[in-house]
Amino acid sequence: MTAVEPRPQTAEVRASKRTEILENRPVNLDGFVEEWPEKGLVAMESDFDPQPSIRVEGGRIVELDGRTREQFDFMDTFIADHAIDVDTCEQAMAIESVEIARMLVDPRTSRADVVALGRGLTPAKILDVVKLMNVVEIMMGMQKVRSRRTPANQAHSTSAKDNPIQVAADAAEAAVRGFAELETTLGVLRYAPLVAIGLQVGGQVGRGGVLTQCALEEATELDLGMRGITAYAETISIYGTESVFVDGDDTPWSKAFLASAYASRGIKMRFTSGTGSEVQMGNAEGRSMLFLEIRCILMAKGAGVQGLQNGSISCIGVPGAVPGGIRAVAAENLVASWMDLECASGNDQSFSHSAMRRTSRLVPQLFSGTDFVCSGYSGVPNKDNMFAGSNLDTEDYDDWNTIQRDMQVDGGLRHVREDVILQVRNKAARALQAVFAELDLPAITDEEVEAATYADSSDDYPDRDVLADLEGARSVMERGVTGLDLVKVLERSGFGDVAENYLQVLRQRVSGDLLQTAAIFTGDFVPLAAVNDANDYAGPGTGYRLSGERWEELKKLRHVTSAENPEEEVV
Amino acid sequence: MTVDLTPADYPLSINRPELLRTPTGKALADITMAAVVSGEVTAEDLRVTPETLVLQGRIAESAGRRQLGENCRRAAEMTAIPDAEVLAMYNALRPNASSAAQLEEIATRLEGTYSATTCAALVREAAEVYAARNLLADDSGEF
Amino acid sequence: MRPPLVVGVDVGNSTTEACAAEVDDAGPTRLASSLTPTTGVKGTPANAAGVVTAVRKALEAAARPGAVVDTVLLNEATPVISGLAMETISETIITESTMIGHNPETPGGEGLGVGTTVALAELGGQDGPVVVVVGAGADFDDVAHALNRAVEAGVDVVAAVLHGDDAVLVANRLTRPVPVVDEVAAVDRVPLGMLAAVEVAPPGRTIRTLADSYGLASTFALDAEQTRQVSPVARALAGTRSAVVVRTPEGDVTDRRIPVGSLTVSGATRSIDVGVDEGAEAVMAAIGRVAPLQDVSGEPGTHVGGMLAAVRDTMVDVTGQPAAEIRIRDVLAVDTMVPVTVQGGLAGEVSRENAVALAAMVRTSRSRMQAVADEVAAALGCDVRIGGVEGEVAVRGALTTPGSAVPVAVVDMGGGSTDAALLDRDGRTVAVHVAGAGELVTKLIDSELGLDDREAAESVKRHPLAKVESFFHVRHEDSSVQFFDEALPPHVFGRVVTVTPEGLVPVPVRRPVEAVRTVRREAKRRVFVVNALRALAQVAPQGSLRLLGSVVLLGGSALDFEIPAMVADALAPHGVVCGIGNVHGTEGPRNAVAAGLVDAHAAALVAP
Amino acid sequence: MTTATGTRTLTLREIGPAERGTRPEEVVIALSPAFGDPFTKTIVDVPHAEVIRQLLAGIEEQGGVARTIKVYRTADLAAIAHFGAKLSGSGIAVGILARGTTVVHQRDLARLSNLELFPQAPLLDAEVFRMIGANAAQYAQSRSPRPVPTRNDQMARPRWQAKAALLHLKEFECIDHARAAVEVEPVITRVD
Repeated sequence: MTAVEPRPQTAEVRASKRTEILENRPVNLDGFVEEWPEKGLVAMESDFDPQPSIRVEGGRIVELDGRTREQFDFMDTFIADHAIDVDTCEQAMAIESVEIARMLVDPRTSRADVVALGRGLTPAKILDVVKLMNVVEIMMGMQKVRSRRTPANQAHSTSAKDNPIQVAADAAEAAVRGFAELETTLGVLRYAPLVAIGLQVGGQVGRGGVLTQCALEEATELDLGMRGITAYAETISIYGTESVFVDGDDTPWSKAFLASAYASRGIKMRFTSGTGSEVQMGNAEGRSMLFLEIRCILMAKGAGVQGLQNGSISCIGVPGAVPGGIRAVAAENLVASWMDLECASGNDQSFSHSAMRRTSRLVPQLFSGTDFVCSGYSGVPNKDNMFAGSNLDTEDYDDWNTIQRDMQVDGGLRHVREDVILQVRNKAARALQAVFAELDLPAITDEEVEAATYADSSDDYPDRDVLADLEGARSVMERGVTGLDLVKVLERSGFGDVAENYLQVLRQRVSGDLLQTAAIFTGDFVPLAAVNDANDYAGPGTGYRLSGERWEELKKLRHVTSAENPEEEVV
Repeated sequence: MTVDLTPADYPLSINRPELLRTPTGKALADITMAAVVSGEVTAEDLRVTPETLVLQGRIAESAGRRQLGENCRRAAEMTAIPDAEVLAMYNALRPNASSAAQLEEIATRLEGTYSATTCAALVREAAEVYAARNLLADDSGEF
Repeated sequence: MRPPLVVGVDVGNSTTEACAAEVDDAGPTRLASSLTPTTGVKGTPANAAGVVTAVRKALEAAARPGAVVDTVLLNEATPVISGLAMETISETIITESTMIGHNPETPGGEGLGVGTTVALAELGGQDGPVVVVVGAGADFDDVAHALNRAVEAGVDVVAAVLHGDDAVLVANRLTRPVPVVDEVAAVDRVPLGMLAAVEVAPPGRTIRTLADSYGLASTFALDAEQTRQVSPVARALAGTRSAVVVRTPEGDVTDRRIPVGSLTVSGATRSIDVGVDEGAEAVMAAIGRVAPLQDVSGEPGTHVGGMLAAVRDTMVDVTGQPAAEIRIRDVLAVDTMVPVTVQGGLAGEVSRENAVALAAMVRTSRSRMQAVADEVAAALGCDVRIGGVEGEVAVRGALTTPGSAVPVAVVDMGGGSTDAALLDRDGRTVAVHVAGAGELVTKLIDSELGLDDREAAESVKRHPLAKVESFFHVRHEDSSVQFFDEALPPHVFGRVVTVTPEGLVPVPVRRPVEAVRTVRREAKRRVFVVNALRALAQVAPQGSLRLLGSVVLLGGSALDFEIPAMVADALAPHGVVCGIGNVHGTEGPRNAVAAGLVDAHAAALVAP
Repeated sequence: MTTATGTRTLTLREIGPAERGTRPEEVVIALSPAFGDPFTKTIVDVPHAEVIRQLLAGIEEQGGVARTIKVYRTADLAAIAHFGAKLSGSGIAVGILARGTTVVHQRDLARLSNLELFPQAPLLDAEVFRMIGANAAQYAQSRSPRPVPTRNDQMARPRWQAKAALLHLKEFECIDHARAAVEVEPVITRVD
């Protein structure tokens, strides 16, 4: 019994041939359900969401969205005390929702103005505003309020066999294709140190300055970060109701403390949340998915974390199944950006059997641009994706590049010639081979390097001696191997350029520059954040425009007939 | 030392490197491959200092990001706390994990041992909310 | 000015060891040692990278990183390549669906039922006893219901054979209990209308009637000739808890030897052909008869031929030497048993078949250490010298073990080969390499336990066993019980595990700890103990172990938790003192060759 | 594997309060509030009667004994199963939600841990329930079963995630804080 099995035909009644064809379309393998607003199984338009309200007494918010302070649950308390600007909230709340919605869309209202106004709004008010916006207006808003001017993208680089060589080679390819961040996770958690090293080394081969992450439980994730083996963290989940938050064994205060802990070690970090998680866990407390997600966004803002990964994430099947659900998902990205947070905007989980639906789900983020359009895009075939599959994978690279070219939008990727890809994959594998040799880790054979150069999936690699690898992984942790050790090892084994790239990333710890909102590294190691690259969209002809060298780069595809000599293709 | 910082000072690594020091007092420019190879630069150097975190906090505030600024201040206070203790404190802040007295003990230690007053305030605030929301440590019932 | 810095380096099959020392007239002052994986096949230019790493690490350990090295001393590493193969030499074949002797975990009912086979759908109206045959897809409630109805209607149902895993369920629901055998995968090939017998023994017991030739004879009313013919059936069923035997006109079970090819073992004066299917003992005896062995070849076109050809090909690739010049210098054959699916069986029956495992070892006349030396010299910018023969140097290193004295023999048990050397009172040394070591042990454990998982086998080889009896305690293989304060991880609950530094690792077997332990120790005994004795006998004066004096164990296997004791126990009756090396009193069984090279170098400086 | 030919219905006849068992080899099957009543089948339409019948058959086939309880105060699978494990004479319980999600638990484990978890209800059919029952019985007898092979389907999310949430909500509606857990006798009746 699998989801790819066609639905059982309800027999007897004769169906037309057309119905048969339609019945067999992939979209009919997706699940759809009716709304149930009383229980929160509704995207964003529910009679059971509260009405906006605010009251300030003695410099303190004493009423929020219809509840008085003694009725507050801990989300209300945290949001009232940390997220909302007490001085401006009454004034902001007094503005008509439709007026605010128009300000979000209207290019003549500056980003700074709508962001400032947003600081004084309650969750219900924010919901009231975005409910007035259709999907195109949401995209208009997103184009203006996303925090970084230059859009970017993130990739998953994982292996069904936790093979560090595969992770390194795919990380190198992903980096050279343009991803600014690379994320990995494990099947066997004890493999983490080796896979995280593979990701970092491969990433720095592909393009210097790529930031890497390894999703694990808090202690190990923080440990790898503190050693400088990874560069940022993202899988710090928050939820929109108190009961689900507690089920997840956290509170806004514990997460706020954790946010400061990461910053204290100079490590970039963002939270993760998304529509549907609360209703999925059965405790939506009768609120719509988007209302609860707005509470998460304000909680994140209140905690002072620089950014948020949202866009339903692992619960995408829930908003995806209800009417208007994907509009709500676009709206949650908008609100995260409007609240002045870095937004890593989802598109990161298997979403639909239908290629058309997969694409349309992506359009709002790709066309308006976000800080990370996908969080992430599977830089490995989906069967190797240890985050349970993404909305896009390696098979979609050429489609993605073509859509960028068709629509003249920048989704952060580019077409790269085969020889370049083979070269970086091979170099990544060789660099990791050298690192393993120097660190006395189980050897990487030349056969594995060769496999990594030409492979697609984990099936294409020789099997590793898992026991020996795990033993090696343990010794990496026990010996206290740090990022700096890896830099030294790369330097002396003939990968000086990779070592230099890696050192540049570690050097940024000292400056703390990557702690600012939406910070990434350019290829020249210039930190690019919503401070020095603040979004300045103010209508047609302004903001980020795909032009010049970058546009020339995106005009290239695998097969483009040369105008000069139509018998040849452009290389 | 008070420095007035604006978004124009960002990135500090490029625009104001003279303000940055490693925990052992080296300048950013001292972190070179040669220094790494010779062992002059150690892992200890590749950490952020409380002073730098305060500077980044000021930049965040100058860009209108009050809460990010506060987070940087809490982080500056936390640089002094060893890794294991940071994790232990985080675990203690989980729901139903600590009694009011235990949380107060943490707050006192933050204040006393680490001069982390902002962090202490966050823990005290949590203790108050946990008490009101019945999230202090106790035994959960049967079904 | 500091005295010259010298680094001795030993390139081994799996590890490269280095020993850094300052050498002056007063002799060597050892500074530090290091260990790193060997790069490439031993004795080939690819070793250079590992040598350089080992030197660098030794200097780092000596707190003199980047110091100028005067001389690197390399051992004359003879490339020893080993190959492994295992061939099943017996098989059980069932023709015309006579027998199902498999061991479903949970048969139903008890006793013996003899009757004519009838399909479930045809049940009803039969005279005489019937054995009901139930195909795939039948539900246990439905089957029991149908059998009960048939019995009510007067049919004499005496047994049932099922496709699904439902025997207990069906048996529990019968108004008149009969033996039921289940999980017969090819139940549709059970011939109908034939006389059949079904036997199920009580839990913990094995069948008596069908596993006995005369029992079969009385069941099926066979004459003496027929009884002789069915004796393989009885043999095949011995030890099972349940069985079905159907008597068909042409049915037969045979038990035959598989021709897997023969080996031609050649000594200096003569060659002998020996069939591998004759077993390990015959092979080893043949090798003994032609000693000293000069080459071995396999019969072309056979399994054995293929295996030896593969070993030779690898050597050709590595050394660039023509295939004709490569000689197989030793073979170790070991008898083993492997679980094999019975051909023609109806229920995926498995029988434990005889097999022979072979380890072969190749040496070349041509070492390429000079190429390694040249590369190392270029990389480090220093003088590189190729020193004495491994065995000799190893003995010198071993002699630094406190308490050891000449004459002394060393045994180094590695992954592919077992090496021995002897230093006698006259200062002469003799060294040998014999085929078979750690890899073969892993292979034996893997196949005998039916793991089909090299990593699991490796873990069984390297670590002691235990049974996880609850979330809070385990019983180790020595019967000691260990308690834990925190609950053990769920995936080890109730399992046989290996106790590794990483924690407890489940072993995918359903056998008790004792059985797994026996397999492990037997495998080690048949390879390490046998080879230690075999190799020592070759270096011992007049081939007599008694004249050896003391034996020092070196190398990674000397660090194993039980091998040293097993070897020592085996040597004790010969009056030999055997212990684990402790090179220079600090290095344990490691670094003997590297340290020995330095010592030899220093001695040479003083001597002239 | 056998498949039932007829249609069967499940009635859970209440015997009395759920109490701690004493038989050292017993397996407790702990059912969620909506199991059997008001719901009658899993997310992929496996009848609850068949789920119970196969679990019991798996236990019986391995020579085990089973006791069934129904929990009303929580619809949290880990809590249901862990509660069942504490009442089980052997310490082993199988917890199951109306939509089919199943876990094998042991009383000494932390609530959120487990022996075997089958989180993807859409992939559980009669055959898997039989194997789960058989394994639970073996754990109860201190034997070492091979874990039931877990199935995985990345595309289960788009097809089933929302329906699972809906069924979960419906199950939550059936929580009755006033009602203590009871021991039940599963009565399976063939209706054709």
